[in-house]
Amino acid sequence: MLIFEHSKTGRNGAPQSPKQKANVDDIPASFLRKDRAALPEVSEMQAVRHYTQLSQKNFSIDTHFYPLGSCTMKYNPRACNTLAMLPGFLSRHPMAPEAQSQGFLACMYELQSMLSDVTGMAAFSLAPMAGAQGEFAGVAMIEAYHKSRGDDGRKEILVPSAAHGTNPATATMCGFSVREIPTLDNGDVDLEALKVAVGPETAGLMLTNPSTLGVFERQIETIAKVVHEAGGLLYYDGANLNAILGKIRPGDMGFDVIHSNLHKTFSTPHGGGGPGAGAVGVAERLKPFLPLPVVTKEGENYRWLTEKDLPQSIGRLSAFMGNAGVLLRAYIYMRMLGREGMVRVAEFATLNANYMMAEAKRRGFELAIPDRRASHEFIITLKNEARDLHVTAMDFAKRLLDLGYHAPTTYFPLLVPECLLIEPTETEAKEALDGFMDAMQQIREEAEADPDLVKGAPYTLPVKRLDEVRAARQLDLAWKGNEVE
Amino acid sequence: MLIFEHSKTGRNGAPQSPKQKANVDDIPASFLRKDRAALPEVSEMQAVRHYTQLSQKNFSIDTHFYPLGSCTMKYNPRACNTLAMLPGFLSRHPMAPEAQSQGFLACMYELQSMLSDVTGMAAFSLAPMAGAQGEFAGVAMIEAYHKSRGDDGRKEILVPSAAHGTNPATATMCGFSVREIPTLDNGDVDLEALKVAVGPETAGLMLTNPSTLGVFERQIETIAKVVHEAGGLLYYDGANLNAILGKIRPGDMGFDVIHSNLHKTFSTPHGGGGPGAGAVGVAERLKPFLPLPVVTKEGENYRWLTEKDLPQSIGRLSAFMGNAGVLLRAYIYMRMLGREGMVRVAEFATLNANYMMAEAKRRGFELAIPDRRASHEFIITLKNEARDLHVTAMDFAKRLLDLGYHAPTTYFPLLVPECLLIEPTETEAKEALDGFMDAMQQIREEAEADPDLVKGAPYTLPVKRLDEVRAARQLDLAWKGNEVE
Amino acid sequence: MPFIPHTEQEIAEMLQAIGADDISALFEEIPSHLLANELTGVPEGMTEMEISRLMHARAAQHPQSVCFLGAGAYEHHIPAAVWEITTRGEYYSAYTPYQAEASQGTLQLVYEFQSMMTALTGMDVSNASMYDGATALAEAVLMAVRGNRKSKSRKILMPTTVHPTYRKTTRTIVQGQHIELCEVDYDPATGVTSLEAFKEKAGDDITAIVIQQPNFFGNLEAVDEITDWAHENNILVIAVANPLSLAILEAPGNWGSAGVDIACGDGQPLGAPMSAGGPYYGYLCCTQTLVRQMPGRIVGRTLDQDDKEGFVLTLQAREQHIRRSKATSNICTNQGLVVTASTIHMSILGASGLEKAAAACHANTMALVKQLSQIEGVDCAFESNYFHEAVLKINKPAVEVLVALAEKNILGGYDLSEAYPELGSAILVCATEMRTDEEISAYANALAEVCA
Amino acid sequence: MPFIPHTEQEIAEMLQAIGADDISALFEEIPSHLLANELTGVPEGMTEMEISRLMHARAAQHPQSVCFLGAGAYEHHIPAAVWEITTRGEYYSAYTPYQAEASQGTLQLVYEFQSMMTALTGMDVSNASMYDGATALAEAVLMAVRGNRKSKSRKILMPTTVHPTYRKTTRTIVQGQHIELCEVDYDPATGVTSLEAFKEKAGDDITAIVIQQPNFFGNLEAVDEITDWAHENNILVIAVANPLSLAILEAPGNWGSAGVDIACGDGQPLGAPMSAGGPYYGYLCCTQTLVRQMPGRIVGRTLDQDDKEGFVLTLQAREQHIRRSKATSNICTNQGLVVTASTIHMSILGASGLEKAAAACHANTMALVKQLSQIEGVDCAFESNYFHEAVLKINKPAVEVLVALAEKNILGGYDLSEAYPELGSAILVCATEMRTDEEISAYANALAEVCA
Ligand SMILES: Cc1ncc(COP(=O)(O)O)c(C=O)c1O
Ligand SMILES: Cc1ncc(COP(=O)(O)O)c(C=O)c1O
Repeated sequence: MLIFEHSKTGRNGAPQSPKQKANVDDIPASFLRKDRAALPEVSEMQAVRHYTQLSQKNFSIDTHFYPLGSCTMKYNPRACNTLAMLPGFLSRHPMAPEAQSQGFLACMYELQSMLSDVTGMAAFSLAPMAGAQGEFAGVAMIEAYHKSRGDDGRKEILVPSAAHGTNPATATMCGFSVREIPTLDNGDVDLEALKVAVGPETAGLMLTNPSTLGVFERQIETIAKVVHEAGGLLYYDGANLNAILGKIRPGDMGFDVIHSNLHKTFSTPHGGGGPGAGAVGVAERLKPFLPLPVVTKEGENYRWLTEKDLPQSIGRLSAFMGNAGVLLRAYIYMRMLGREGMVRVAEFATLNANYMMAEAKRRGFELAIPDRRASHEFIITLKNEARDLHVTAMDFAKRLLDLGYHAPTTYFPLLVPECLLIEPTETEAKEALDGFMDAMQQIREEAEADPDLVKGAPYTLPVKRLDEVRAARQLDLAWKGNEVE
Repeated sequence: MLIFEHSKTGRNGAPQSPKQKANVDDIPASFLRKDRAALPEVSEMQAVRHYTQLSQKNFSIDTHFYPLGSCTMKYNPRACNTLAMLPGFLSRHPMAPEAQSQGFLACMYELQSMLSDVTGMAAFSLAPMAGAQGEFAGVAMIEAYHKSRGDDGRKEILVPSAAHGTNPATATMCGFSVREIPTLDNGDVDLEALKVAVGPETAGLMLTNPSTLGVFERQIETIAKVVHEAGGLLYYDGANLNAILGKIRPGDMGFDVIHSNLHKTFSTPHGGGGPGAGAVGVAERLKPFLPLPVVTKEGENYRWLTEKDLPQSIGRLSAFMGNAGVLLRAYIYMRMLGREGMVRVAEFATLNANYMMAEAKRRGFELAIPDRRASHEFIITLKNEARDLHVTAMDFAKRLLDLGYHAPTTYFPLLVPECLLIEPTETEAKEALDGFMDAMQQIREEAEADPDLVKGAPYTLPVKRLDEVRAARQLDLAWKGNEVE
Repeated sequence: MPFIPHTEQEIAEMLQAIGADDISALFEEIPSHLLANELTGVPEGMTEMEISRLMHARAAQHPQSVCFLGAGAYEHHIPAAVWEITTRGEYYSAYTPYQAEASQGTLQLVYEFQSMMTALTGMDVSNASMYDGATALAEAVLMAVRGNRKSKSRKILMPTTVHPTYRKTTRTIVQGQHIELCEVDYDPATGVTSLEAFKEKAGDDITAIVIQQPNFFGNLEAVDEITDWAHENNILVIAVANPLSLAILEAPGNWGSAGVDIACGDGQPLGAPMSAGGPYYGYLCCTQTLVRQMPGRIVGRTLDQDDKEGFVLTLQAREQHIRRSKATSNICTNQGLVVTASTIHMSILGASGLEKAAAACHANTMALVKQLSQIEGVDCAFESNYFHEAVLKINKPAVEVLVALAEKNILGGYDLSEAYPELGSAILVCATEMRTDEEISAYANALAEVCA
Repeated sequence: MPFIPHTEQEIAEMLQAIGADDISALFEEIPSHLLANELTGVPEGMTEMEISRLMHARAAQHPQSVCFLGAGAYEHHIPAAVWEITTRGEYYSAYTPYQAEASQGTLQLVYEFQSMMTALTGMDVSNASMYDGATALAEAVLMAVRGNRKSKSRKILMPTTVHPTYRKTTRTIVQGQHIELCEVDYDPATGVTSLEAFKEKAGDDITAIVIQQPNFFGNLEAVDEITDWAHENNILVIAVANPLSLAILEAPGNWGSAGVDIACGDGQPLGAPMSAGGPYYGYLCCTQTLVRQMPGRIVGRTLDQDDKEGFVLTLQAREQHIRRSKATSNICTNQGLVVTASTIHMSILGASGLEKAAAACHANTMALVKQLSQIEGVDCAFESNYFHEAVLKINKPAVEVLVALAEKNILGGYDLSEAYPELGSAILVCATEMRTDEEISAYANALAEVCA
């Protein structure tokens, strides 16, 4: 039942607005709304009940193991939320004077420093509001860099075929054309193809390492050399630092620019779709181009850097300063982990992934890349099951839901047929990993005995399998009984 | 699965305690614990996940219509919780100096005044921590009053047969013997029987009005006269003021002492069993006996009254001052309602109850007291259904759960066979009331067509009907796998 | 209308179904001369924005002092997760779990709570909570009187080292039932109650004795020998214990050779903020023998129709709603939500976390006592082992000293002069794990100034 | 270990299953000379108690000023219920709803959000959110360029009365795609953009125009005539609107005779606290015609195998994870949780509640403007109709005035001198429904002092 269907004309959450409507007669009628907007008219309790009940229809980290590859669904410590929502932070106007914002600015400054340290970059801007915007900022800086040197012919961004969709989309948005570089079966970039591709058109290469295939790119130094020698820059898609935190630093690998999804590695919640934060870090030569604002420290005081300080900046990415509340959560999390905790994240995220991979193998599942170490994630391909039993990766995914596990990422990376990309994260206990593998095994047995059982899943959720084709063909994007009676 | 079953030796919520264990070697070993207590050893996430999942197994006001008679399950405004939990209140030590507690004391003082006003009593103490403790305080004051006058022979408390169990239990706890007064079929007290019962032994009469049968006691003035003339005092069990708020005041009816369950009428949450607050109010002559502490105002300052101020007080009822946080919630709620809101509570609670009663009648259910106005609640008796279809009130109750409604109070008051005591409260919308009555009708139809269906309910909850007899016979009150491996 | 969802049209429809002309007709059974006038003591209603402003202002009237005050309520760290989960609507806005099948969340949680409390106290059973530590002690006394069939005296020995308001509350609650509470003095040198003192007061029939460990002064009583002596004399033993101390100190279930009969105390240190005095909760545990004397709710594990495990309220025949005037107590509503918080708190900290927290409290208090007692005019009151709280004698009137400290935003401790005039000017101090070295030094500096 | 549940024994078992000697063996594919040294820029870890102390201290560094500052972020009342429900784990800690059947909570909520935004804006469709108002405008410009098939110029008219950082952000984001953003000046007397000014800049092929209503100064633009003129010239119209204002002001879908093509703005006034600048969210609505140009997530209603209603992400072929370099945008993560809050906020207030809140803001700002403009040296900058925000000229440098007010804990407004030097010393002020008469008078008194 939609909230609109609880609506009755004249109902409202009375204590939540001024008792009387103030006079707005000074505004000419031509500017005024003619009909009241058809928002729901419900009591506060009805809203509370409706949205409490709705929430229970979600899987989430707080309720389920959620091994969604590339998404780093780890525990979101509750303290991060509580402390980021202290009234002193919530009630701060974004343009409050710096003198009255030192507490907040201190957190932001230290966050920049910690990010620089864990990534090995020279400087960070916290402006980008998600990974994709971080990529945008990074690629825009690459463009600005080349332009600033009068190096105008670089029109192409190289992207490995395994890359996340945001990489090519970002390159296009920045006005580049995109050239894909193939990936080898062992997960490494096809170096020969790369060598052929680079040239005077090359603005840069966007790379994820460990790649979206869940393996560490071993030739990274050679790749860096090839790109740099061609005059291009190296972009690190740091959506997932979980497997390298404190182990190896993108700056040391030769990357010029990196974004980091704080809502993954640094455990700010995903919120059912966001908000995130895609802080962007750069090597020395790209510092002048950082997006604004950036926090600096002068003596004991913190202040924003503006256009005056960074005239070559690619500019602003938001009305104010990005997702401050998300940044605070990341800051708190990083301070709780501390330097020793950082390394542990990488170690145990990697341990969990490799353990699950070993278990998958032992239980007879086919691995996409069988002979390598997993990083924070690994891939099972169900192409045999699809071929022999006509049960697809998506069927496995849906059946997992019935068994109380959120499904891994399905059909990504696109290179691997019938794949499940599995990322357990360091915060899950061995029991959860074993339980998941038991469930996978059970599903395969079900698929052998009764494939329709698996193909019909899920059965135990609020709805059965939904018709996505219908959704796209018979578009129903807003409630049209919009006339509240 | 119990939290203990997620436990593994060595696991913990590390950031939640000091990093190192401090030295306690100064304490001789004989005082020290030999074995670590077998508490669960889980990660913070495991605890969060476990208790989040568990919570979803509850019905509650925030998720369901909960017409539990005598319990006043109304909406608990979220602001009451948020504001009562402001750090300035939470971090206040109960024995912080008065000079540093004026904000809190001001709230308590005003709460006392508002309660005095809505009940028509001369003064209030907020000390009692629930209704039953309020009753205790009231009856103890009655005893102290008689004693103070040298009137020592009053050993008996009168209680109508319809009374809530806490009334007789309280009288016993205070050292009185209990005599029951019968109730007439129309819900009124049997006045003739009362007249026979009163005498020099009578310490007082405990009365709920509207009674637990959901009707207003029309002879209240005569009753008061009878009891007072016999030298007894009149106690008002004000667990539920919802139907009389701003309409009629116990003080005006002649009551000498009253407790009010702030966790019912004043909407502090029930919390799955508490905490509550059972503030106790008195007429002038009982003021010297009020339990401590009480807040008073002197000039612009608030302070606690102590034994020195009230040497005849019945004393303390708790280590500090009662359930401060609950009292704050009630205070906030009352201020939001305001004087005009008080009356509305009574009006709409009564409207909802009478509407449901009319609907019940229309749909052919038998009412316990068919020809009276309902107050905030009313009673259906299913004795015909029990006799003809062998489907009991409890069967109806369990089946209601399947249909998404919390069951009304069953088998109370004890006078009415196969009864459901239904209290909708003012915060429920007509749709909820209609939906509930539809469900009742559906169940009766099911009972006619297939009684076993109803007798086997519930089917859709985390467990089927539980064996209470087994629970009492094979006592299992604590997890005995207590040895964490 | 605040919190009322009715539209005009619905009101009309409902009145019509009832057959009433207007809402006031629903109140026609009330004699009209009794109908109330407009309320005068209740102000006009406020919007949430307005009340929010008011409550923020009220809360801001309380200075954020550094707390060295314990005496039964302690400032401990509580993980943020605890109250975020506790205040979920499904816990917060549910009733007592009468309909078991629709309340498995609360019921299982309480069963887990009972299990944790028995683990911590070393007792066989726990109930689902009493109002607070003081009322738990009162009920423990009543239980003991019902439970000790060998004793006729209804006489209880109560050391004065038991928390003063616990003693007062117990007196208030048991006074109607002809129970004699007989106070036992402590040794002025050690601040603990000697076995001799108990023996002196004993006479020939004592129903039960109470021992608080650590006692109100923070001192450690000789619980083993006292327990054994009591049992040898058919006296039941009631322990009062800060449950956090039980992460380090011996569990009452192991005192002496047989353990105590009843253990109780206040659960506040296990996840309840100080919040001006409550809500906290009382825990109450006992031996299997006494289970039917227990007051209050008890949750049991049982099976459903499909033999699946589930949880119900059990032994309800003890309770007021069934047994009425013969019930073990009048308690009905208890402190469920705080128990919820406490259960989550204990789960997250675990025994090792509680142990670390308790040890830190003790170490901080030791550090505090060491620094303060070096001040000229400040001395330890007692020669004994203590845990996490201690008594200091001061050369100036305690009340003045505490006021002077309060002006420096230090809550310096509990003034003992009213409850224990024999101590002269003395205060009870406590430094929990929340106190830093800087705060402890700041207190020492402030006190040195005040005492100079 | 913080947030890591592994016991020693489990680690050993897991390594054995993997066939690795120790954890470091898992990193053996990393060239050893690349392995990082110990981090130096990250301090040691803190317990929750320690970080809590730190964050409380940091938050306390911000004085609680009275806020008359708006300029795109506003202090409004938010019901307590909104964030208590929003931060429930099931919303807070879920991912983007890729597995629809396990995400019906979030999906239905977003569908309801889309419905509410279309109701408020009068548009056909809404997406599930952009990062903020500024980026929503940038994406609207990109949409318009893709969507206006009749125009080849990629030229956009952008009045300078559009929020300055919205304009900057748009420039940053669209600059790579050869789009010309052409600024249109406002009338210095009225502070609004005349139709003439648009016409002057128009030339013969314009792809789209932007209009902000109320504009950055709070003034009301002649949206009807501008919209109609644009449509007559095959120009798409992009509206930027404060969504709270739409409770009172005409919906963009009804501007002129056909309504605008795209409406966007920042959702902050609908339930997001100011929180130092974010997270807020951008809303983005358009006509049915443009739906396939929409960036970002869109939720649609559909049926399951049993023909039961349910919700899914739809039209995914527009998005980066499917269409990659040909996607409508690179956006992936959006501002879901703030949308959750906003949906609950709108449900609780309803249209009438939003209307009252908006009217109160306007009335308060009028009262403020009236009082301030009576001060010697303070004058209204423009002769025009405004809504809820207004510009004042001051006889002293704005920056000094604002600093002086800040010292009295008053955030006096937004200094316009940098973005609009032509205005001289001028500030933009706003008094929301949160401001009381006393606060407004206190501001007037303070300003009178400062300007004296
Ligand atoms: C590898 C990779 N790159 C980029 C992104 C984009 O990040 P965001 O969703 O925060 O825009 C993601 C997240 O989905 C990702 O997994
Ligand atoms: C009529 C009546 N009296 C007394 C009580 C006892 O109140 P409490 O549960 O707060 O002790 C109740 C509550 O159940 C009640 O309904």
